[in-house]
Amino acid sequence: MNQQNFPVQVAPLESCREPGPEERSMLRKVLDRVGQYCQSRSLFVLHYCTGCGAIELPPSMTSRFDLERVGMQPMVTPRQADILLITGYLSVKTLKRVILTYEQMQSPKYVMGFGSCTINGGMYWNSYATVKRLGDYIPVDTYIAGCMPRPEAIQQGFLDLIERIDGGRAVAWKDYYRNYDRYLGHQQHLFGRDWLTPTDVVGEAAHYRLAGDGTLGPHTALLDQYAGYHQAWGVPREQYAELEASS
Amino acid sequence: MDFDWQHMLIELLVMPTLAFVVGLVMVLMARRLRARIERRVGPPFWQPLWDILKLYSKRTQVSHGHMHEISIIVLLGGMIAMEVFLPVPGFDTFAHHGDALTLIYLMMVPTLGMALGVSACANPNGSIGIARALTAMLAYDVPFIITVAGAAMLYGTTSLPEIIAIQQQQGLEGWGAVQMPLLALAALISMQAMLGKEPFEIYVAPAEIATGPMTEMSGKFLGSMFIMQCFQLYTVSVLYTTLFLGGGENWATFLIKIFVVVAIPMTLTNIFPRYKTEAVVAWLWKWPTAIALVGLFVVMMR
Amino acid sequence: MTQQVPEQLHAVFREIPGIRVQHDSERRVRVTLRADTLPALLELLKGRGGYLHLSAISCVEWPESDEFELVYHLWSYESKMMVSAHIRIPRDPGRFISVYDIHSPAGFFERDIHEMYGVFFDGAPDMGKFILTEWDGPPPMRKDFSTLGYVNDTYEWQPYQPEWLQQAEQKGARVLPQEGPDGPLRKTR
Amino acid sequence: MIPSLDLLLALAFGNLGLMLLAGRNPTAGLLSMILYALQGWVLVMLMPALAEGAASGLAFQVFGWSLSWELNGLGWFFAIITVGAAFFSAWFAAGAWGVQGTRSPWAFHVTLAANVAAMLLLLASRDLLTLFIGWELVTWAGYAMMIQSGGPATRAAYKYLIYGVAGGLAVLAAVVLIQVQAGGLGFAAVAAWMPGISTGMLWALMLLLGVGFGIKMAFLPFHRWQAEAYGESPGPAAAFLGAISSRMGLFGLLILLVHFIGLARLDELLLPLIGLDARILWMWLSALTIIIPTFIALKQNDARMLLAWHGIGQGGYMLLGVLVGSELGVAGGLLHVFNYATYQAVLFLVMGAVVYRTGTAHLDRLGGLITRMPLSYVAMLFAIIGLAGLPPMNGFVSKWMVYKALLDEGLPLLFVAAVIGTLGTILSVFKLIHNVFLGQLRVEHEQIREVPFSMWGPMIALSLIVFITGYMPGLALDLVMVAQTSLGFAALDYHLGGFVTDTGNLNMLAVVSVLLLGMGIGAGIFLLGGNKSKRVHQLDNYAGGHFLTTEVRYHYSHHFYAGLLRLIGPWYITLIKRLEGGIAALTDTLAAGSDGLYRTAYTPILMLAATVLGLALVL
Repeated sequence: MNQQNFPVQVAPLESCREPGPEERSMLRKVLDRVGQYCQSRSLFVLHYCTGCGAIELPPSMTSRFDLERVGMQPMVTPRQADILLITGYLSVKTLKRVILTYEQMQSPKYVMGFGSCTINGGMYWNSYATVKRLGDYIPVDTYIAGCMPRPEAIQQGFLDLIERIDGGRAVAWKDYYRNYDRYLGHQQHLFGRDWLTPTDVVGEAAHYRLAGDGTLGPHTALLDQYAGYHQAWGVPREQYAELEASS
Repeated sequence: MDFDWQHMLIELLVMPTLAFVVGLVMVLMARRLRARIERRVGPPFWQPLWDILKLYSKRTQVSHGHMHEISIIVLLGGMIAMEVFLPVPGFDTFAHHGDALTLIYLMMVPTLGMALGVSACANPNGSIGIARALTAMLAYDVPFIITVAGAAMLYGTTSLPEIIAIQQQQGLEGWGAVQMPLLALAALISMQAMLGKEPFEIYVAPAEIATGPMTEMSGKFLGSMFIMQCFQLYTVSVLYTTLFLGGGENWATFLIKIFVVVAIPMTLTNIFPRYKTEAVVAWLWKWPTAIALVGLFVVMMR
Repeated sequence: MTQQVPEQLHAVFREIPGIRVQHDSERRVRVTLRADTLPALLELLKGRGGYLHLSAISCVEWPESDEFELVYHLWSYESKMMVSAHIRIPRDPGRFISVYDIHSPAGFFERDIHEMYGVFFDGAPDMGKFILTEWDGPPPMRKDFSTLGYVNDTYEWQPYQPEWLQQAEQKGARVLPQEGPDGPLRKTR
Repeated sequence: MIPSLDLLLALAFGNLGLMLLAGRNPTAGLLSMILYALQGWVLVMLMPALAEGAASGLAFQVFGWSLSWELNGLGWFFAIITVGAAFFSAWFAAGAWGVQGTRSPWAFHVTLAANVAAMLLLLASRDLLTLFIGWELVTWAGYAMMIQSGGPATRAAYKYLIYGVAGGLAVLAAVVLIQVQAGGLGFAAVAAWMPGISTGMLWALMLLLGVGFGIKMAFLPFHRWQAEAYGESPGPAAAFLGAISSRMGLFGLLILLVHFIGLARLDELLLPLIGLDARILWMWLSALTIIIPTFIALKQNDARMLLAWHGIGQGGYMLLGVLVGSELGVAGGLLHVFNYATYQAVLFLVMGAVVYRTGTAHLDRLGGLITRMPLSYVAMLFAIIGLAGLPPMNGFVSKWMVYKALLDEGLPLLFVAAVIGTLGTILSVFKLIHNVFLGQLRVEHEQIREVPFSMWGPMIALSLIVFITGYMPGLALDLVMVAQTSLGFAALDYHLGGFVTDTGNLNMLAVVSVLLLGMGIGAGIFLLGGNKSKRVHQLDNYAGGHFLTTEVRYHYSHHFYAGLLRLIGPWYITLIKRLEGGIAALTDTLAAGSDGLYRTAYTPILMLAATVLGLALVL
């Protein structure tokens, strides 16, 4: 089982960083502006009900509130979606799937947290099974108050997000690449040292030159070490011990 | 058949952009119709264009290998080539180089290209979607081919510009729909399936196979699939208008005709649920095929 | 009208040595018995009393007497009367016999109780992880496990110190519950 | 060395002898390739002479019977395809495949040379006796080639032999009948004698010769043997057999239906009850031959069986095209022989390469090989587009001609039947390329590499031919015109790109160049318009939030087209399979009965009774 076809190759980060928006040529600036304008006008919401607030979405999409007026459509797979809604509490089990889904989404992508459960644990603050601060695990753009917020509040939240995208201020997704080590640290703290998602975030950061100084660190080193065992061709978890002992 | 390159290049650029713009407006009409039926306001005018531009401006995209990218190029190329061969008022020099049969087979090239790309994504949702799309094609192509055979028998030729000329000579009662109403009806039903509209829309099926072929498409790949949808709406409606509604004398009547032709499946799609795969095949091989055969018999008797 | 306990129920209860029957509410009979006679009771109830439906097994932890109390809720469609059988088992071995062969739904109830309380049922079809697939810690429902302690160790709190809160604290108002059940609520890191 | 038939036959038999002697050493493949190339060169040199109808020939007397050979246009056309297919098969077997791919390369090279020699003899025959001799030689050479890989192949080859011998006997009966009635066996004499005979005799002859030739061509009622026989034979052998071997039957049928009887006479031959004339009967038989095997191919689970079933299906197009009678139809039918040979050979060679690397051709045990065998994938892609008959490739041109001819002659229902066959082909070729090359790669196939040049070389060369003759069909049509004129039809007026007819024309130069330019524009939009994309691993895939690992195989290939097969599954009534089984059972019981009878004690009495009865009859 050789290494090279395994998803996580920690590619060497080129030294050159991505040119800032002001240094790009005139044509590029125009294209960026058009892209930004269209990104704010056409948002695809991921059809993924993570918590109790998802029931508020059908009324906001259908005839009463009709979010298609601002160009929003529900989409089925993370590959096609731009917005991931975390509607309420997140159990540790669901968080694993949410992180996988978030990493499968293509940036620029946005996360919206509903209610106080995503801020400080909400009414499940002292439960052993729920996650307290969503911001530790994936970067969040907007929080909407309310347990659970009504469609009017959701609509207001979306309009605020659209206005920030149009202004170019909704860049939380870049933070995931720039400070991936911090996010990975929190994730490993919860799920154990051998936590691994199929998406190669470090590789993507290198490929699209979105890497910052916080991308690599002790946790991504752990990722690299455990990558050897949990290869895509499947070394089951139980055999880690003797592999570690032997190596 | 002279081959003046300069004329070809103009047509090669003008007709696809024309098709794309008309296709965009058709997609907008589809979404607005759906909104009206659901008592909603519906998207703003430029929404389909914004969707495509947003998808093309995505910063990161996922590709599953060279075949995935080449298939999208074949998809776009096949569609662009098909637009050039459609007889449109004013530009139909190229329509003389190929005829109805060529066009039907040219329509299958982008579908096969997309099918290969989607399978290269190695996602079973996509493979199931493509298997269903090809099954649906087998189902709706039987009545459609019978109508094409009937049209060829009636007009005596399969060259599209000549078919238009024949129909336009005799004015309104020269139209295909008037001459062979049964075949026109059968073609309308198979067009509903060709566009993948609701009762026969089994290959996107978001509830069952996570949008089938579009499962692993992100960014510009999905944008190209949206462009393909625009081209497909335009192509099928122009083909139907050419065969049965006398083609376009001038652009005004031509646009009205193709928009009316496309409006019919779009309204029907919002009323029907989705059939099972074998139900689609069984239904399409029963009623539209029977209507088409009777229509063909009538044409042959004349 | 208070429905009398049907005669065949009494016949069954008389069979069990050391059983205590309480008929305190209209359609509920509360029965307390020795742990080892429980399977016999279930068999008899199922055979004679028509008690085919084991709707739940619940577990109560009594730290003072260091015991687990297992309650078997049984229902009969004929007599339309609920029997809840209460037994006590010692906490430290925390083992009891599984009643899976009498009532198959017990397999799930026992697996859940094993995950939440750590009670091991001999002969149960599957004692593996049930709902908490990601949980490696001790059984979380036991009283000696402090959820607040775990939460404080594992997670960090949102720093939330707006001015109005600081002024209120200076004026001595207790805004946040300072004393958790096991010591002061630790300030955010 | 003036190019002539004698030189051609000498080269063919020389190659056979050489392979017999030097078949074992590694350069045997190269030698046979050179000899096939020489034969091809001789044939090309013969082309101008044949265009005007002149043809070199040889004849000699044996025990009073005159055997005469003469290469005319039709025979020449089939000979070109035969030698071409042999050249590419030999090239495939010359390299690594000969060393590891097969148990004995000697057997392969000898049988290939024998097949080519036998086929040349058959194609150059000028009278029925030589035709029969060539026919038997082809049957036996085919048998020898099929039993190479042993195991199930021997059983399939044995079944082929039974069909082949039955066909041969039918042809022999017809030859004897003609010899008794007409006196002479030369093609010209027979063609002259044919118009005079009664319809009853004509029906008898057509039945006998039709059955004999139909068996070799796997025509509908006699198609049971071909799928297993071609599927089980090794890679390059299957490529050669699939490409041209069953077209010998078509050669015979063309001589019978067009040269001897003539299409006009076929029109008057009315079937007694249903008033259908013989030509329409033959056309509907070929239309059914298109549809039924294609939909049987759809259900196959082994890639080689799928391809072999398609071989039977595509044969129907060729005969359907010729029987239409118009120049366009005949040219379409004959061009389909050439086109089909090119892409069917590629498909069998690619499956040979896949079997060489993975050891299996079963569609449920493959998948995702595009990342490991890209060149084989490209070759198969070109070939399946050709087999499905889609524009850029040559398959589309010949199918278009057949459809156009059917529509011009006013036969819409036959046109619909042919198109249904094409739709079935599109579905099954996609299943083939999807299950073999696309989808998730298996763990055990993770280490395999592309096949060496000696194997992907012929594949890519043939697929380029498929594309070029699709782009410029005029090139292939030059060959077809030689055959068409020799069959007695008027030549079709065509230009390099296609045809101009008053009822609709086809210009492949325009169609394909616009397609390529469109793809250029599409590439511009796609590559320049969007941002850079990143290649991801096959397990980084959407699975509804599930973490993919190799324990769970995340791939759909088993029971492909499940929805369609739920509907048409019960329609496969295997009528002919049971018919064949019935006949086999009948012969078994008869054999057992006579064996039992013969073994009982009083055999001498039975012998006496039999001789007495015989004498009574004779005297």
